[in-house]
Amino acid sequence: MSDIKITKDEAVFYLKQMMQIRQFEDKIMDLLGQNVAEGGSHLYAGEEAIAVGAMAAIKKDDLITSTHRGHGHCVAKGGELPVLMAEILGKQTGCCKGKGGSLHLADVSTGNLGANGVVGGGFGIAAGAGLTLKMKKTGQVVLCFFGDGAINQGIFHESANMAGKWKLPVVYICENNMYGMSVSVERASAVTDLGKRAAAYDIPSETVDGMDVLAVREAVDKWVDYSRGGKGPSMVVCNTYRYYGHSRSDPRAYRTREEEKEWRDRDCIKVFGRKCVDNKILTQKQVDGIEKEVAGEIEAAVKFAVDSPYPAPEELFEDLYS
Amino acid sequence: MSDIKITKDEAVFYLKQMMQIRQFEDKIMDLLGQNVAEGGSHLYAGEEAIAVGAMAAIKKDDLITSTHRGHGHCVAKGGELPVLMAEILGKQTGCCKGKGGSLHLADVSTGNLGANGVVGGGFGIAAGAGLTLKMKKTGQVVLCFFGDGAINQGIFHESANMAGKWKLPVVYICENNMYGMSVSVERASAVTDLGKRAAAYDIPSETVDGMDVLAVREAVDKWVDYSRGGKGPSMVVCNTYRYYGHSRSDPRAYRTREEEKEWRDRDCIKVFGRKCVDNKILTQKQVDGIEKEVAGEIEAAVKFAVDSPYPAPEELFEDLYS
Amino acid sequence: MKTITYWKAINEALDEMMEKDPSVFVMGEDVAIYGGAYGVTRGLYEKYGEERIRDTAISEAAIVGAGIGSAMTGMRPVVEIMYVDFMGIAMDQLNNQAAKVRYMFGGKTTVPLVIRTEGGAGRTLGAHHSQSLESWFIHIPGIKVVMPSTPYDAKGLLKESILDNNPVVYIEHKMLYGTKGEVPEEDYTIPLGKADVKRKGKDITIVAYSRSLLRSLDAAKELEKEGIDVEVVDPRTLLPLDIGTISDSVKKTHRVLVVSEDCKTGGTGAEIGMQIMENCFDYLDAPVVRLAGADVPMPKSPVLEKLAIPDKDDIIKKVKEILG
Amino acid sequence: MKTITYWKAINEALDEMMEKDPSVFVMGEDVAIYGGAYGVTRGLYEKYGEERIRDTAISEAAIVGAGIGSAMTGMRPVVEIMYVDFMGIAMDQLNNQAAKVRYMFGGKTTVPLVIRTEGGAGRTLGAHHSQSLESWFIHIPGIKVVMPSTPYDAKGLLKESILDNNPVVYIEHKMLYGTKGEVPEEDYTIPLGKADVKRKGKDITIVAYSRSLLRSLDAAKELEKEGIDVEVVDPRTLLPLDIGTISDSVKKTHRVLVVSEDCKTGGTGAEIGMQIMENCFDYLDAPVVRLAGADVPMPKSPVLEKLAIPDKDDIIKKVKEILG
Ligand SMILES: Cc1ncc(C[n+]2csc(CCOP(=O)(O)OP(=O)(O)O)c2C)c(N)n1
Ligand SMILES: Cc1ncc(C[n+]2csc(CCOP(=O)(O)OP(=O)(O)O)c2C)c(N)n1
Ligand SMILES: [Mg+2]
Ligand SMILES: [Mg+2]
Repeated sequence: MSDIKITKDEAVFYLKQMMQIRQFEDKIMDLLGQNVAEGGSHLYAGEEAIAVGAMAAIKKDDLITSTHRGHGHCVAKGGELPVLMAEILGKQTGCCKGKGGSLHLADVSTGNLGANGVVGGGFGIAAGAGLTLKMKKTGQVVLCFFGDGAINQGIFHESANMAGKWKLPVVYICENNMYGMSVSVERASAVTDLGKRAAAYDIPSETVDGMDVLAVREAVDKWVDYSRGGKGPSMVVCNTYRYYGHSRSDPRAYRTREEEKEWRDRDCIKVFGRKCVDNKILTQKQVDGIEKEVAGEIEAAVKFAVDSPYPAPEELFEDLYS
Repeated sequence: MSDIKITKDEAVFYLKQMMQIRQFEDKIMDLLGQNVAEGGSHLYAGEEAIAVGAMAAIKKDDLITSTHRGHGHCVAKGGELPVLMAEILGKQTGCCKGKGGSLHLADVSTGNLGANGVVGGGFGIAAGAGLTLKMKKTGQVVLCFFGDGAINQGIFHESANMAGKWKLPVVYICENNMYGMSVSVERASAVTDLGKRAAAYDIPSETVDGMDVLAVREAVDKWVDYSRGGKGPSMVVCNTYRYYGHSRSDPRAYRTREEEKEWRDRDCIKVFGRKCVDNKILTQKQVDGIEKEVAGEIEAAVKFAVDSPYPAPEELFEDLYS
Repeated sequence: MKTITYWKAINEALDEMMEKDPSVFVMGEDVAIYGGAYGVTRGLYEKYGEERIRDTAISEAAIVGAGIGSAMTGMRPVVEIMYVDFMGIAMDQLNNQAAKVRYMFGGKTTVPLVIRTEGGAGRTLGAHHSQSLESWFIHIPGIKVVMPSTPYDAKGLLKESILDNNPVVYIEHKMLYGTKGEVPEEDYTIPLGKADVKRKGKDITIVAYSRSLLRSLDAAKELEKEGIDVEVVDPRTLLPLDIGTISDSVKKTHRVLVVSEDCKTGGTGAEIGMQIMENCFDYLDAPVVRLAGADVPMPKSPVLEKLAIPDKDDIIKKVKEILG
Repeated sequence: MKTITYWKAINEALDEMMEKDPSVFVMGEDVAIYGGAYGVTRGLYEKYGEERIRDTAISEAAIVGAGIGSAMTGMRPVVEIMYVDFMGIAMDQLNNQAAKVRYMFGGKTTVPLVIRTEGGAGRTLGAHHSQSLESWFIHIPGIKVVMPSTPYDAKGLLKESILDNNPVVYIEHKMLYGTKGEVPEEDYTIPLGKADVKRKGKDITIVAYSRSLLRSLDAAKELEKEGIDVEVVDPRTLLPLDIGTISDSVKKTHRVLVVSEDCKTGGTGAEIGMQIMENCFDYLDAPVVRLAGADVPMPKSPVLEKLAIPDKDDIIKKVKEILG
């Protein structure tokens, strides 16, 4: 049994958020199957510990940039389940008024500068946000989430160099789920230790178990401190796994069922829940209770979303210019 | 006195090529002043040892990609002075029929895949050429020339990763003249040791004195061997200096006259000539003789260029599609 | 003749060309085991192996850049950019390198490169996965731009694109992959730069390509019932544009509607419309009308997405308006 | 009124806006000590220091990308892309991020970003330093596109661009920096999206912007001697386009020539011409004619470069052709 030292409130908060994300994603998978949700969705299931652990390490007014796999970031950054779910369905009540959808799910009012349908699309924005924070000396930081695949985009290089040179308060959170769609890190990248990429810009980095919410929280906390303190950007590589295929029809021929099972055995929610019980922070009953509570929240979110109206025709031309 | 061990033929060849480039560039500066040449020109004067040393290390059928500062590469790769000069003046007899000019000076028939008006424009092409050589197993290599400024372009990152992952026979030659236009390496780059950038793609690198033609030749020779042998890309960083300003009107406010003098004192032609004499490979008279011979060649090249006709109007629409 | 899908037609074109010519190879994201995001390269990895069906990192600029370099040195790469929406990342490679190297270097090099990509709306994927950016490309001299609407055209034009010694941007439509059509059993190609009159008619000409072509044919069918006889011309290649065939049609019908899915302002409808005016002004009984996408990023919401692109009903309505 | 150069007018606009608003800052390659490749930011580094006049690495995508991020979070960046030719490198940032984030996120963010860049031919710099790519930009809903032709417009429009809460691509012309014109001593701005009738006339309308505007005015002066009275309209802002002012002119003159320097196919002349047809078809006594750049990469050779873009004589000739 491994010891963990957190309060009950923390335990409940992390567990609940991870469960919210997991059930949100599982539900979307259902809704896609039922054709209630349309279009694609890149689901975060399996990676919950990263969003939850990382957000636990920052303040409410800190900023993030998210990705195409951004539902988890939205929830952990304080988005509300009903408006997020409504957005997924393209409804008027969604956080983007139905214009964003799954690929662009982000409630900017929560300090989320955007999910991005473009892999690597957040790098430039994160550097620019960091520049604002630095120039205005606000003491905030930006967490820049991105995947192992995204690191191969040119804009990573340009932005990391800019952040490194100008010592911008950006903490890069690499969600290394071992694949960019079907292509493994080994096949996509000349180096598999992605921290080596950061070194090219004098950016310190650390690799952590991305299935462990507390390990993520601890590492991000440390590097947020560093970057908030003016020492420049930093990077945390979180090793993780996405449970679902890239799309609903993906037969996942590029990975084995054994590999999938190994990772699922280390499931972030299951393991963290067990630890909480083992350490007597929560009872199994409490854990189960949270799960049930979340199920209710998700049902309510779906109901809200389904019952919400679609945008009115005239909204097509709204929100373009300010 | 430092010992050098080369044949007389080699000495003459290197000295002559460096002098050809130097005088070519000095002449263009004159022609720009006299408005005989129009438009801008990024002159290679000061950096001759790199092109000459690097080309000495490869075979005739090896390939290169060049830059916006590419005149030296053209000469060293076997371009003919008259057609190069004619191209600078936009004449029909130029190696690009007057369509390229200084910024795009390249005779593709010499294995030069192109100068590039876009800083970093050669990276992708070099990777692709390397891919051909690897797929066709030709045993050739590509030298990819680029500047300290160009390394900050996203396409460097993408291409280097591709070359690193696929073990393409590309030798990256970084001409580190300490500035990209007015911005020093210190101010542009989060790391000043540019070899660190290569490490991010598992590409070995070496830094050499780019004012020393034999040092460049030796290092490039070693890494060409490595890359030709199938071990993948490599990088040679050549420290050097550009003598002229970025443009004719550039007051060079970003660097000191002392710094300029220090580098000019280490002039690649002067120092190499002296070494050849000291080592009794050439006499001073022979050195002077080569210089004079080159002066004649340059005069002849200018005469050829000036006397050549401009392209005919109908050529505007030629050479676009194949 | 056999009946196959649009994706299969493209797949066959790749397969046949790769079989014939060892210098043809495919490179892009998830083209190998995965078979491409829309499954177009399915089976090719198994047949040709990883040397010739190359999965790359997520590096669109380098994918196109390396395509150019390999094309300049003797290969015939077919690179895939998963969504045309990402072409912005490779725009400098396309515009400044692929399109210009031949001309800049006095005709001393060639770039037999095909960039296969896929665009268009219809899957409610939102602003980053639904664009139609062909009008950027037709403004780049030195390249060719192909947008097939049927399996027959898709196959014949792709083979010709691979045979062409110039860079070709070949744009598929995500909503067409499952559509079916007749394709000859035997080897054939279709020349680039030749429009195809997909339906003969005498009252009005519709110029449309890609998915809009199918919608225009549907509209024509309905209009026929009301006694309106529509001619439908599919340019197939947008650059070079076969304005001759289009003009011949307009000179006969005297009225024309240009339909496309791209954002209207600065879109292909402007160029096609302008060329029609330049060539047929005295034959026009009404102004050239264009029906195109709304000038907004594509919204996710299914209801807004539907509004944002012209469909059959919009086409029918416009035709009636033009005919007064 | 004072008489200053085009570059100085731009410089003053930056200076005044930076003085007024601490959130305005400049970022780009060689904008600080060097003062910009064409000297436009001269003196600002000395006055505002390196925090607000930021030299960057050669990283066009990150320059625009960081501009977007800083604009979304409360700054008003003016980023410089040295040549519009390099905008391809930042095209994804412009198209997918700058232009779309506001709409995609339901209006919850704004991007008060100005991208200053410079284009056009005339210095025999060849294909990578002579382009006019504005027609790519007018096809991007969510941004505005400004191309001033005079010092007065340059200053007033840049100030307005900086005040605007949307991304603005502001394109200078390299051959105009040294041209002079009157500029008010006092504070002023010019609204975006308003065309300016630069010369009144009744026989024909020329629509032209940037350097072509000056050439059109020169042509008009010469044509006047031959009794041809030309009206010259400068859209100044290409997106949104003030088609109202243009139409008013065309409805009066019944004939129109659109002049621009960009490659003809898919160029701005197509969009402007098409909008004229859509708005004035019944008033047109002749087809809209466009005079634009040749559809080739810009050749280096001075003789070919001159041929590739429309000059005064070409304009005069075309006007006479149209007037028959
Ligand atoms: C610029 C761009 N290229 C390709 C894609 C298609 N695509 C969507 S997700 C994805 C994989 C991304 O991999 P990674 O960054 O590791 O994130 P993950 O999906 O594994 O979370 C790809 C290639 C895209 N959306 N954007
Ligand atoms: C993409 C691009 N950005 C900017 C420029 C303008 N420019 C021309 S040369 C130069 C500096 C290049 O620096 P470096 O790579 O170090 O080469 P050097 O000129 O020092 O040889 C710049 C910024 C350009 N030509 N292309
Ligand atoms: Mg991944
Ligand atoms: Mg340099």
